[in-house]
Amino acid sequence: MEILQLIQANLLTPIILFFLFGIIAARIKSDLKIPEAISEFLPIYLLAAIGLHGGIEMRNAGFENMLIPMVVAIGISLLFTLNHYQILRRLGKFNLFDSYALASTYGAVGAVTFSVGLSFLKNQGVTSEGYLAAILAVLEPVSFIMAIFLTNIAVAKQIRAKKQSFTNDDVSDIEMGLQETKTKLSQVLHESITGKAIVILLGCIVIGYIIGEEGFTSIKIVFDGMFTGAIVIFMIEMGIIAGQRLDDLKKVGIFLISFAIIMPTFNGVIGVLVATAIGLSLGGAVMFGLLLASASFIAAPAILRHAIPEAKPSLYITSALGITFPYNIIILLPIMFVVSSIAHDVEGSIDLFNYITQDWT
Amino acid sequence: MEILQLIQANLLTPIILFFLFGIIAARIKSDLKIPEAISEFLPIYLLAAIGLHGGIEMRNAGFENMLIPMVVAIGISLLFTLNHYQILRRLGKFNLFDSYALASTYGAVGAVTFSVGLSFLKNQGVTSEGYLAAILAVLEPVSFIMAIFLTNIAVAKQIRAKKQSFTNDDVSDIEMGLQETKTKLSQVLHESITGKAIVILLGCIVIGYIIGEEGFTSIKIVFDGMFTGAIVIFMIEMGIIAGQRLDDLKKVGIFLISFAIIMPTFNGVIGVLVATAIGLSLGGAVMFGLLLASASFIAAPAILRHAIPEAKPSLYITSALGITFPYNIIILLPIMFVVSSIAHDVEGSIDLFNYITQDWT
Amino acid sequence: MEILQLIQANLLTPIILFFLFGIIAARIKSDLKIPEAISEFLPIYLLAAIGLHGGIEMRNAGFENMLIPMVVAIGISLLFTLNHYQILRRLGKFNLFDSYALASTYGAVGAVTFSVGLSFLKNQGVTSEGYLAAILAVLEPVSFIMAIFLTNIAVAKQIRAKKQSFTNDDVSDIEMGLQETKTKLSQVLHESITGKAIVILLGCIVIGYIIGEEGFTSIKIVFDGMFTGAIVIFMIEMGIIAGQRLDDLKKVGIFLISFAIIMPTFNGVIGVLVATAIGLSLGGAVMFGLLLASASFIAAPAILRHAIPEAKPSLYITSALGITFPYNIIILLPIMFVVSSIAHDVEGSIDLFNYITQDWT
Amino acid sequence: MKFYNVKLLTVTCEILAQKNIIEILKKHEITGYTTYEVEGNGARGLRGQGFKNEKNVKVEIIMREDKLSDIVEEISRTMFANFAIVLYVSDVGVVRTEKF
Amino acid sequence: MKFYNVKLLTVTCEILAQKNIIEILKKHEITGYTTYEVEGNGARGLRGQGFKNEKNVKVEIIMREDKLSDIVEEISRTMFANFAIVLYVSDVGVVRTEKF
Amino acid sequence: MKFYNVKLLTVTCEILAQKNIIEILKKHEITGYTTYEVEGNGARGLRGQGFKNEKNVKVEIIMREDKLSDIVEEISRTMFANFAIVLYVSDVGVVRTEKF
Ligand SMILES: Nc1ncnc2c1ncn2[C@@H]1O[C@H](COP(=O)(O)O)[C@@H](O)[C@H]1O
Ligand SMILES: Nc1ncnc2c1ncn2[C@@H]1O[C@H](COP(=O)(O)O)[C@@H](O)[C@H]1O
Ligand SMILES: Nc1ncnc2c1ncn2[C@@H]1O[C@H](COP(=O)(O)O)[C@@H](O)[C@H]1O
Ligand code: NA
Ligand code: NA
Ligand code: NA
Repeated sequence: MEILQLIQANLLTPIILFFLFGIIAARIKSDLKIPEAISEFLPIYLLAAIGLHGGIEMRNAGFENMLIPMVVAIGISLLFTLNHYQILRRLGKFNLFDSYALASTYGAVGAVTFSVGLSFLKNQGVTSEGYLAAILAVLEPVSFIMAIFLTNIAVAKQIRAKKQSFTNDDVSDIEMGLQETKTKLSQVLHESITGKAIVILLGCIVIGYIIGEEGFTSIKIVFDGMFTGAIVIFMIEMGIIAGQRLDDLKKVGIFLISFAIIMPTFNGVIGVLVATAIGLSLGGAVMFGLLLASASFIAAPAILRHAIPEAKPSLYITSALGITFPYNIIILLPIMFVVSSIAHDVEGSIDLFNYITQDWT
Repeated sequence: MEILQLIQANLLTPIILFFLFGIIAARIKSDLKIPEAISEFLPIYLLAAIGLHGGIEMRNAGFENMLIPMVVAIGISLLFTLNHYQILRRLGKFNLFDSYALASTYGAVGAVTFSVGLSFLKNQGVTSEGYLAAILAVLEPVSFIMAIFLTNIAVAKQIRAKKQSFTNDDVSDIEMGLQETKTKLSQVLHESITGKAIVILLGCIVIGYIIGEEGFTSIKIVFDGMFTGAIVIFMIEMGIIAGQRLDDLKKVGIFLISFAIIMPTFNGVIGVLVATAIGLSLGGAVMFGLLLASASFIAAPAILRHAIPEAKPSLYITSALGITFPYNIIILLPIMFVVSSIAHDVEGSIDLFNYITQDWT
Repeated sequence: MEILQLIQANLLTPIILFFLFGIIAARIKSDLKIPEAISEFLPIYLLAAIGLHGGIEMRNAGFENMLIPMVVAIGISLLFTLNHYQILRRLGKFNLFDSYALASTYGAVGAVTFSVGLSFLKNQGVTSEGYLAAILAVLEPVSFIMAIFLTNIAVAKQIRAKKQSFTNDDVSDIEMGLQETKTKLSQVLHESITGKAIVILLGCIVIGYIIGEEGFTSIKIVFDGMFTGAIVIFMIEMGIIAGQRLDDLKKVGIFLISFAIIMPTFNGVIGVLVATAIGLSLGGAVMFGLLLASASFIAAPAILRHAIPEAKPSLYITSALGITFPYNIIILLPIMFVVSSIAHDVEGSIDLFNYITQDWT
Repeated sequence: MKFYNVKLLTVTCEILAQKNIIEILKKHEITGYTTYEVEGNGARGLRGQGFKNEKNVKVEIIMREDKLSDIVEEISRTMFANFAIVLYVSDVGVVRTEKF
Repeated sequence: MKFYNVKLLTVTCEILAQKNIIEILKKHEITGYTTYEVEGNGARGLRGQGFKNEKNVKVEIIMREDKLSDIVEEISRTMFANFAIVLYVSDVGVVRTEKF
Repeated sequence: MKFYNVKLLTVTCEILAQKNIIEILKKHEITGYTTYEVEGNGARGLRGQGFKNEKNVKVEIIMREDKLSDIVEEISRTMFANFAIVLYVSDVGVVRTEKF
């Protein structure tokens, strides 16, 4: 079958092999480690490269068509976050905090996953719409903000309920609770919008747009030529961290493990189909699906530890990095690629059909 | 006007855009930061690249012509440092220590500014004399040494004056003061000559001279191909630090802010004209002007905190990095380029005239 | 003479010049330093590049011929380690611990030396067998393991001897001693096999073998193009550390200094001849000799401080890094290259002779 | 040399909780402190291997005794439940008591 | 706020000896500790310039007084001879004595 | 295990002032110390964001009581005016008193 062949071929690309290598290194308890400064710098570099690339593409191809995919992505992302919450809270029996934290982790997006996706497409000789980098930037905070908003509402409600059982005239307390919720929310909003990932991504999209292909020449070797090499180095560290967390899978439990595989598959395939429907290219639809399928494991803790400190990071980091990330880049990417190919073929034939019918009328 | 167009074009180059981006990131209080190890390594890399490039050029073009520009540069640099002192002390009413510290900060040179200048010229398709890297190395300590020498003399005088008002026979005390001055001076001399910037710069000039174009081939991709990309990454950090310091501008005061713009303009334009007069090329004159216009903000604190600890670093770092650096790379570079073009045109026409008259005689 | 010319030419290559520059920087007490994160990352990068390169070569050229050189290398390495011990203990009068530590330091191999060797050959336009990277990986722990084993045996013997002089029936004590030796040995075995150097090297050989030339394309610029540039940067730091240790040469003593020069020469030349005899190419024989000549200065302390804590690191690090490393890369490499050229010529002429005689018969 | 007795409060906690500590200090009008990144092991497991966000930080605050109790109380109340955190107090002598 | 008296043991030693310290702690059933890399000077010369392996590390352990003596004794016996190492003990007050 | 009382002097100052501290120690014939980079806030504002030169360093010195006063006095006299600096002294117990 085509999918299996594609997965196999994908397995043997440097990116995946280095990731697996990192996992093995961690499992045999090697002291191999990418120095902290390097592994802190690499995501900044990757986001800068993605942003510049996206900005340049947008300058070349225009971004008039960006609006609809952007709005659709935000809408779906919010819907999916709510959906995750319901599943986790009701079926998974997680508490309020863990449910919202996990829901938003899977509603948010992963920049590293996005980089791997771009490399995967390059390998397949397929391009994608440049404005997807902008969607990546916008989706980063969207689902966190909603999850945090809802968590705070829920907590405020609980507080109110508790208070009312004691006395009847503490409106001011409720107000205070809501007030605190607001402050917290505005803090989180600020934090997530000024978070380094979004800032570097948006900044580089703008810079890429301004400088264009020509201005890019002098820095192309660094931000384009070295891109895959840099990912590969980062993959070693990601593999190591994922490998160290494999022991935590027990704590995560079978429900969350299943969730961490089934949910992205569902989200991703829906994403590919929707993207195809609203007119994205074969590669663009794959990246769109990947945005919805991916979970955040670098930005998430930074935001969630402040916003929902009651949630256990061992749950959301372990499932996002230890299960969903490898699953997404090894198996789901090829699946989505095949789905997108089929969908575009079908669409192609419909278009062809339209064309023919148009021709006949 | 040509200058405005050039400034505008310059504003839209990656280097300047990344710097402005860094400033914005700092102003919106983003947590974006280039890891310390990277931002410590980048100046070493840039200086190595500058040095190798300069050394190779010197091997190609010879360095017989280096002596006069070198001596002229040292002379002007010393004159300018004295001039800065007078202006700061008399007009600016700064105390002795701050005046000398600021005077030498602006008398010294900035390696990062120099890198940006090289990239600017490359962009304009103009070359410059390779031996300017050697002048950069020599100018680094010159103005510090003079400022520190004069500060110590002044302090010794003060001590002597104070002593003499009490008693008449303490020659030994004065001697002691002068002695201490000498020790301090020799320490500072050693420190500034063995400072990493000068060591790597001089070392790489020598290495570049020895290996030449041919020996350079195997390391060209790292020390030439990646040069602008590396600057661009460093510019993010420079922008962030400059942005964080903008709040300190209040403390700096309007006098120093004006000084930080007018002085480099004056120094730089004089530099361009003098360089043209002593025969440097269009690009060489711009770089010569930039050397005189630039202020030191990385080496300065390391030297001045030991040599003149009484001076406030918030003054000299903030004005050099927060005002002069952006002004130099965004506005003054294009100005000096136009001035140098005009000066070389004029010279060219004179030469032409001579040529024609020669031809007729 | 050819050797002298080759040494002179080698002296003027970037790698050697940057190393000498680092030494000078350290001697004049400059504060120049490659940030720790970078100098920790560079050996990982170099080993990854060596591994990938070796793996790709093995895929191209097959590795059927690897077995004999591998076995021969292990055998010689063990013999040499024993030989070192005898010389150090009997002639050098070092104590048991220092003797074993030094013996294994010189029995083991140096990855940085290996990188420099590859660059040296590239410079000479000569290739070497890819599987030598695999031999590098295997030799890393071999001689440590033997030295540690022998040390522990010796210590156990001493303990036993001491005990028996008191009483006669403490078999259990001896057993305990041997038991402890076993535990320690298995720990050291694990540590040295999972040490980052071996793990990254073996991992990248496998990855290189899987991805081949084609899969390497996307990461070639990072792992091939930048290779020499990266070595050069690392050489600055190696030079600095070697330079700082020059003062310790007094403590090392004249015997060890001579040992650190004569032993590698002997080992290296034997290595070249043996390698030629078992059929390695001109370049391959040089690298084989270099493996045997090189001493370990990065991996050694990590292993020896745990395994033989009684041995003085100032001895084995100083002699390996401060004397043997510079000697190997500056002088011994050209010597071995000439020896290998002659040996291959002789062999060549023999072959030629055989050929001619065959032709005649 | 005369040394004045003050208290040194040392807090070891997750790096992402540093902000909370600094805010509590600010609320009690304390602006002087020293911080540095550390690794460690405790009830919440080994910290310091993976992402930087999962390291620890030490925050050291020299302060007069009168504020100590309130600050420790607030840290305990708001942070002990949700964060990896340990704190301890020691007696130290300083020269310029007016600085704290 | 009530503070309970416990001991803080601080060990400064070569980075490669950290494992030995942690193992000794484990043997005495202590799992809580904090570590960070430092540089220094002492009887075995300047440490922290060259290779990372030649830096020092500080290991800090908050513990009850009863285990202190045994642990310090074992560290002294097994490590003082061969490693660059310094240790000291101080009195600190903690809030949650059950953690140690 | 017998612990001997000595003093631990801790100096937190600008990284560029470390040299001055070490020189003062040397003048008083003290060669043992431990250093590490830190960040912080104080009278001279936030330190540790920008250039490495603008970070702080902590210098810790275990010493006998008799030298303490002189050293602290010299540091106070020569450095308090011009540098970002804070210092404090604490009591610690060591095993090998001959090392200090
Ligand atoms: N007994 C201890 N001694 C020193 N540091 C400790 C101790 N217990 C915990 N820590 C530090 O405090 C952090 C948080 O502790 P915990 O909340 O118990 O996980 C750990 O990661 C260690 O850095
Ligand atoms: N007097 C001291 N004060 C503080 N730290 C010290 C002192 N002596 C030694 N050290 C630290 O302990 C390490 C090992 O000391 P030593 O075994 O004496 O070389 C040194 O590298 C320093 O980091
Ligand atoms: N109250 C304090 N507690 C702990 N550290 C402090 C305190 N005040 C100042 N520091 C540290 O000492 C450095 C210099 O202080 P200052 O001279 O007040 O700016 C600061 O950057 C902090 O690292
Ligand atoms: Na998602
Ligand atoms: Na200047
Ligand atoms: Na060897």
